[in-house]
Amino acid sequence: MVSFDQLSVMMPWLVLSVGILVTMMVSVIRVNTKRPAQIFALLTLAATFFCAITNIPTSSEIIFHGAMEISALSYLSIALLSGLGIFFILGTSRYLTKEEIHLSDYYHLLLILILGASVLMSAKDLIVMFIALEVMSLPAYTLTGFRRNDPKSNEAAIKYYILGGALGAIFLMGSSFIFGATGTTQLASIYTWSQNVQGDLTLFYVGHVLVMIAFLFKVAAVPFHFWKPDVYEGAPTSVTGIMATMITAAAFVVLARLIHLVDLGNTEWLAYAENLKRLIRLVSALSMIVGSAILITQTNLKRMLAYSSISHTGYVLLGLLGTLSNPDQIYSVWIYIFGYSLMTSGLFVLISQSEPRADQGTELIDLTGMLKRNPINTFFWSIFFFSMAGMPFTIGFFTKYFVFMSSMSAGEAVYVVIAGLCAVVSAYAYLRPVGLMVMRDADPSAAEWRASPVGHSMVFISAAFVIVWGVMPNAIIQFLKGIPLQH
Amino acid sequence: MTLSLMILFPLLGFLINGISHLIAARNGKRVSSEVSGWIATLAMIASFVVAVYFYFGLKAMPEDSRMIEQTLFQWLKLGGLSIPFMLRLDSLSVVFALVITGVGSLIHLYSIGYMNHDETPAKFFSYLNFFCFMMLNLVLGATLPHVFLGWEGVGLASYLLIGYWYADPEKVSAGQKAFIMNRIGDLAFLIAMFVAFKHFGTLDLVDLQKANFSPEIATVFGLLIFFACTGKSAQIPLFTWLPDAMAGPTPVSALIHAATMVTSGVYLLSRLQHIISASNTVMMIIAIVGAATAFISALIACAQSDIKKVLAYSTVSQLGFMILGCGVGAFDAAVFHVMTHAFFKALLFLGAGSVIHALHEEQNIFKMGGLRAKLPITSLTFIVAWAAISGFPPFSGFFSKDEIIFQSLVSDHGNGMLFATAVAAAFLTAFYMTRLVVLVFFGQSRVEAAVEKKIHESPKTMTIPLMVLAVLAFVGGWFGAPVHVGGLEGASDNHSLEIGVMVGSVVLALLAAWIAYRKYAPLKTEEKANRFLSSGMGIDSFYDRVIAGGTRGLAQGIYRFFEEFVVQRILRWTSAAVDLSGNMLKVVQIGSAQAYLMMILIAVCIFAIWFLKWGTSLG
Amino acid sequence: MTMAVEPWMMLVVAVVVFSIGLMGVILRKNLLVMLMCIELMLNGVNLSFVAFSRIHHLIDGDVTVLFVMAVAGAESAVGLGLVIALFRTLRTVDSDQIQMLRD
Amino acid sequence: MENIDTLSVLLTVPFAGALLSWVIPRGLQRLYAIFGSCVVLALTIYETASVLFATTASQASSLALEQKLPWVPELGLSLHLRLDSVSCWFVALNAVVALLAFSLRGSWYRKNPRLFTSLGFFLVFALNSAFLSANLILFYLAYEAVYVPIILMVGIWGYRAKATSVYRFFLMSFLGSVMMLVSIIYLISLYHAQTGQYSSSLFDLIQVTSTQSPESLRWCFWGFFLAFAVKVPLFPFHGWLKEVYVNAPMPVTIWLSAILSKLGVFGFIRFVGPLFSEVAQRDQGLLLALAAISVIYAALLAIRSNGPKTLLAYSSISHLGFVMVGVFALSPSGNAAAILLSVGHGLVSSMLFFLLHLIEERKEALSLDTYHGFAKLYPTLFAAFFVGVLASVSLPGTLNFAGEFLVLLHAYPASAFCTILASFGVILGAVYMLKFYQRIGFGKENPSAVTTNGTAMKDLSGYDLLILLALVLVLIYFGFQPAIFLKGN
Repeated sequence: MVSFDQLSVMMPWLVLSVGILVTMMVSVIRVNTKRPAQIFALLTLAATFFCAITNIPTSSEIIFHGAMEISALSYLSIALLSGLGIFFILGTSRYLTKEEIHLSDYYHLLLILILGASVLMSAKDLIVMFIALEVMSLPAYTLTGFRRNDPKSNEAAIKYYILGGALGAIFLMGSSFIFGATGTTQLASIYTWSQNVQGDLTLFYVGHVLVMIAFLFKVAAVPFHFWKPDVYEGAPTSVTGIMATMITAAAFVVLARLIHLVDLGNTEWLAYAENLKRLIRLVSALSMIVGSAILITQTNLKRMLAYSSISHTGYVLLGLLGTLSNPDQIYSVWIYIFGYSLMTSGLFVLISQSEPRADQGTELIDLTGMLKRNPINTFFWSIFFFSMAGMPFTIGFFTKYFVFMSSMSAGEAVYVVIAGLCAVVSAYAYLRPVGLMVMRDADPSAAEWRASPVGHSMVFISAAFVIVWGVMPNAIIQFLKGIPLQH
Repeated sequence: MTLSLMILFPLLGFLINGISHLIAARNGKRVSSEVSGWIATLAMIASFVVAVYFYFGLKAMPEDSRMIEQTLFQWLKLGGLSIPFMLRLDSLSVVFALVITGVGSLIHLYSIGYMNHDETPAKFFSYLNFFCFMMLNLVLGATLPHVFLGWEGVGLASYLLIGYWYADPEKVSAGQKAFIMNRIGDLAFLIAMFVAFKHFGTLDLVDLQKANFSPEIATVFGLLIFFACTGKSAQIPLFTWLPDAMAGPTPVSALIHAATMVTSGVYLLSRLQHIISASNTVMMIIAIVGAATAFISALIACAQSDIKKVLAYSTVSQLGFMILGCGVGAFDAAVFHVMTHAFFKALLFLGAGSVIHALHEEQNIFKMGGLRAKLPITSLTFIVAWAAISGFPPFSGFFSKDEIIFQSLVSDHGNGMLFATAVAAAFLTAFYMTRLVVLVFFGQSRVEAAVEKKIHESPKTMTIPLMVLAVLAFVGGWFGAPVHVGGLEGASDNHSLEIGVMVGSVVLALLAAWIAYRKYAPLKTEEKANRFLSSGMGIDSFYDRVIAGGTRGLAQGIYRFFEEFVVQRILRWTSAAVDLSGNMLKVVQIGSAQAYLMMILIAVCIFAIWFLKWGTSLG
Repeated sequence: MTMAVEPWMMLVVAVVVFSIGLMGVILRKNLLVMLMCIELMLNGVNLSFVAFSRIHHLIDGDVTVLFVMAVAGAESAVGLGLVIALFRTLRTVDSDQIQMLRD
Repeated sequence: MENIDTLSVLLTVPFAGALLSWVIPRGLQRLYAIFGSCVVLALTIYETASVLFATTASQASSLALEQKLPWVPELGLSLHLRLDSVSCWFVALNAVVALLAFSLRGSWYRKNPRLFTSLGFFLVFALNSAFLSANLILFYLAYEAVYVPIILMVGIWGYRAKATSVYRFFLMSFLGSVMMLVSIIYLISLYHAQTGQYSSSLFDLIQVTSTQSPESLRWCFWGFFLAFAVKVPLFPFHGWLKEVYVNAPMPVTIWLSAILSKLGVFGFIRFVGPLFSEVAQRDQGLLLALAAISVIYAALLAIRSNGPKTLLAYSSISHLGFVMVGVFALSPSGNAAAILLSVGHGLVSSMLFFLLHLIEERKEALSLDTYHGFAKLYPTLFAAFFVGVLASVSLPGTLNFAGEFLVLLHAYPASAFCTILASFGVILGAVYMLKFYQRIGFGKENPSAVTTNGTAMKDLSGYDLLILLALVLVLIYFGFQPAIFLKGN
């Protein structure tokens, strides 16, 4: 029986949902004018954001009979998502107008995506996870194909859809096996089940692995990463940014949950935990190596960032690897997700400000001679790239530091060394664009870069955060450290 | 009055002249040779006065405790090592101090006249003062590092003065050669200091005498020190720089490359005689090298046609005598010869300078002759020096050289072989010196007509030093070694033998002189010199090819086969490899969603197999 | 005499159906057929859920199936939309024709 | 303690300088930079003096000023600054070098001058924080932060092959420093395992390593080694050096050779020595051999190299080889001597590059393609130049002789062979330095130079003369009075 206090803890989600409905109606009523939808979307997100940020619960609460768990993490995540939503809408509005995808649908699809992602982050039931996953993914597929006249965009959408759909089905198959093995789909009860198990667990193992594969696919860990570069390149830049930040973040939170699905401390599971570690090690090392190796061969900014995000996935998995030994290291993962979304969002908004030549606006070459043409932008670009490379005095350093620390304290020195080597390789890739910007003089055919004042200020804000939290990360670390991984 | 004054005056002279030169040059002006020259000369004379003062001060002291010390400041102090900047004057160093300041002043005086046509006399005199400053540091320094300071300082000064006319690449490279070869010796000196500090625990010259050590260490140390000396004192194998050093102005050759710097090897050996004479190996090697050098370079001197080259090789030969003296333990005699040699060899060089000056930079002795009448003073003083170096009594050279020859026979480090070599060298000396004198001053003139008319005797500033030195070269040997500097005296009571040796050597010298006179007096044209000898036995070119060429080759080889082939290539290949791997990993990205799904499936299967086979078995 | 249908048989069928679907997605060239195959996979899943809820004598599985059907409907709707959009620009629904994005 | 704020002044002032340069008019940037670096220099001298001539007993005993502010407890990262008889010399050198580098005229004061000054002061700031830090993470942060200005400066004002050279430089250094970071993290996790909280303070971590067995720390040691060996650079890790030196603008070359290399030396003395004493002891032979080889190897390359900048670059490696010989003597006196020598090398190499820039300016003004007989045209310049050369061949009486002599003397007991091998660098050094000096200064002066002499650039300007005179006096005075550098040992 759902009681109203449970609804009251759901307040941010309710606000968001209401907002979605309103935005939809607006877009139905005033089809041909776009502004209102945008404004309503912004209002909704702002409301959600404040509703979430102002009353972050200290204790966590299971609602809907274990379907969801509302905790500081879930409030924080919805705040982060809506914040990013605002950021992207403001930052890329000029881009949307330019690309003629400044449609009402864009906005309420975005809102739905955010709703799905936020629910996903606090889902405690495999079925709820699946539904939230689809609620998040379907708008994503659609948004990817939003540049309707651009074959690339459509192709990207179809690829994303097919692979996403198939992997969704795999996830569901896995959860059905888990259901078969445990007789429940609720994470909490699976955990309690795992504390005293008997009999053959093969069915569960298979189910668990399938479930994890589905989310390893979502975070694009090698060898489940193939979709990412193509989709990133094809999708509208603003959407790419949204995928890179929101969907990745949500997927990682769920992945963390799923990896800790059972009580690995329990003697019954030690052997399984070993294999799990082996799997994560393998996947993380592969992601770092493949990601950074291909990274340096790329000439298209969006594609390059796709591979960079693959290598970053490797680092996060390194953090997760550490949590397998001592779960309290989980905050390294939170910090990484947080910092990564911060710098990536800034980068994508910057990319969206490119005024393309004929058809290719996001080639690396377009950065040539930026220092002469647009010193301010050069400054921002450099900050974000240095942060990506993990240079000190940017958030990028601390994110890397904590995942290294996490896995080092789990005794994974070798993999930390590998991570270091990959960091060097990818640092080269991030340095090259900076080099193009400062070393060469502009060739006249290079793309122009200009943005609305709002766009500029957005970039400025994220850059400021990257630096400020790079210099004094105490607040963030303290806050995220307090967030455990519930079971 | 303190010791520091002795080194202070030359330093002042150096600074004044140097700064005034720089200021003048900056404004495109020139300080006249008189002004700068007299500043420098007065500085040297003042320093000479100080030296004399302390000489009598020492004389006044009792025989065994003749030592004056002055610590100026703490220099190097770290981890058990403590090197004060201390001056120490004793019966050995005072001889050198007197020679340096005394002969030095004369040569400064001489230079005033000699350099009066030069562009930058101030620079020249500042260098000269700098040299004397460093030379005094060398002989007064109380610790090995302090001696090393002077040791390298004089090397620097000689580099600067040899390459003084640096517009001419020849002269520059001659200076460079001198500096590098000295550096080779200095390296040995450096290592010797490390050895000393490790095994003797001190670098103070007096403490070193007290230090106790094993003969092996003494051998190692002695050899290193001696190698250092071969550099500075132009002995085999490092003597080839000295003849080239004649590229410098003649006064420089007189001061640095005859009278003072080149004798510092003798100084160092007799300073460290306690350790060196403890190892017979070292003594033997020193003696042999000395004798060999004396003979070979005397031989080469017989075939030179450049007046300064003759004197240069003669210097090497005389240094050989001194080193031989050290090698047979006759340190007294060696130092004695240093002094006399300083007089007559400086005289010879200055005389040669005067001749060259008169003939407008003509140095080929076969384009001279019959100058006796035109250059009376020069020729007279030159002949005095000739007598001194050839070893005719009662000229100074006779006493010191015979002492060494005699010791090489009778001292317990000496033997017949050494004696024979030394005698032969002495014979050759008389021969080539006579040859020189005859060709320059006797016979009939072979000077070009153009120059013939303009020949004139040099100015007073140049002739006065000649005369003073002539007197010294004449009487310099009458009083024996000025002070007893230790070292063993062989069977010197065997007077009959000593007399015999003296008479024999005089007779031989006369014979050589007569032969040379008969051969060269009637000479009209240039003689066919033995190419092998006149080219310094090809040792020079040998070094150039083997050592210098070897280094260059080694450098080239390292560059080609390591720097480029390994270091740089590794870097290139690494980046290429990373790039390649990226491109190879990229090929799976073929763009078809179905293929991607297939690959995911395959990957899953591989994982599954991998875990079932190598994974920790479950449950 | 009729043979009772054991739950494990349903399970086998479920897995077979699922695999057919997966293989279809991987192998077939027509986008529309691929969409159908995804549906097939989901149906396989449904079957297995039903089977397991039968094994455990639980209702949860059957309920889940309803959710899944709903989601599948939405998903296929979106998919069709995308295919149509693609067809508008590329004039093809052959999956081999859409490989522009690569490397 | 009253010195709390005085120490952090060494960081805040350069940083303020970096920001302030954006409001200074473009034309005044050079004056501003010189003035600013003079201020930094004054502050540094004050701090150094207050360390070396400490009055209070507590400081006199330790010869150190310390200051500790919390920063990020989760990393055990605290703003732990320590100015003692080791670091003060590097900080002082940093200030002097900055003054020299800023004094040069060139394209960097014509194209984006504000950016140049700003980056320069940021570099000074980063270097100071590296030299002052007694906390490994803080050190690492500063160590990395140094790359950014260098990369940008070379990238913006560099010459021909700047791109590849700067990438190579960055990648090799970054590889090294990342390995160092991994080692640091390892140490911190050890500390965490022992005490349950995080600390990256040097002294805490020394506690940890002293309890560990050398074997377990070995790879950790090599991690640090790699970072610093690339930075110095030591023999096999020098591949990046030549290209960067040649293609960098002269101020950056000065910074690289004079002070960035010292970052490596400092790292060895301050961190590796105390943390891994036993480990280093085991491999001492190898380490000394590497140092000795880099002396000879680089000297030989310098002999064959043509082009003054290349020659000076290799000579820099060679001399740093001497420094490392002193460091790897692994004895307090060896370290002290190494510090002395690295100060000497810093001064001399920056002086030589400084002079080289002045000469090249004149060469361009005369529009000559080769150097000839410049000594005659510019007497004072070449007088200073010659003193620089003498110091560089470590003639007795110069600061470098004091350093080199003490280094070799104290390394000799550790390994006679390596020391003697290294000593051969003395000869080779003389060979290439004289060749270098003579090629530029001696020989017939170029006729065109003589004719255009009137119009061509004059001898040293008053300002340059002042700076060079100061340098010469320092080199010679401290050559006879090096005691102050060895204080505390």
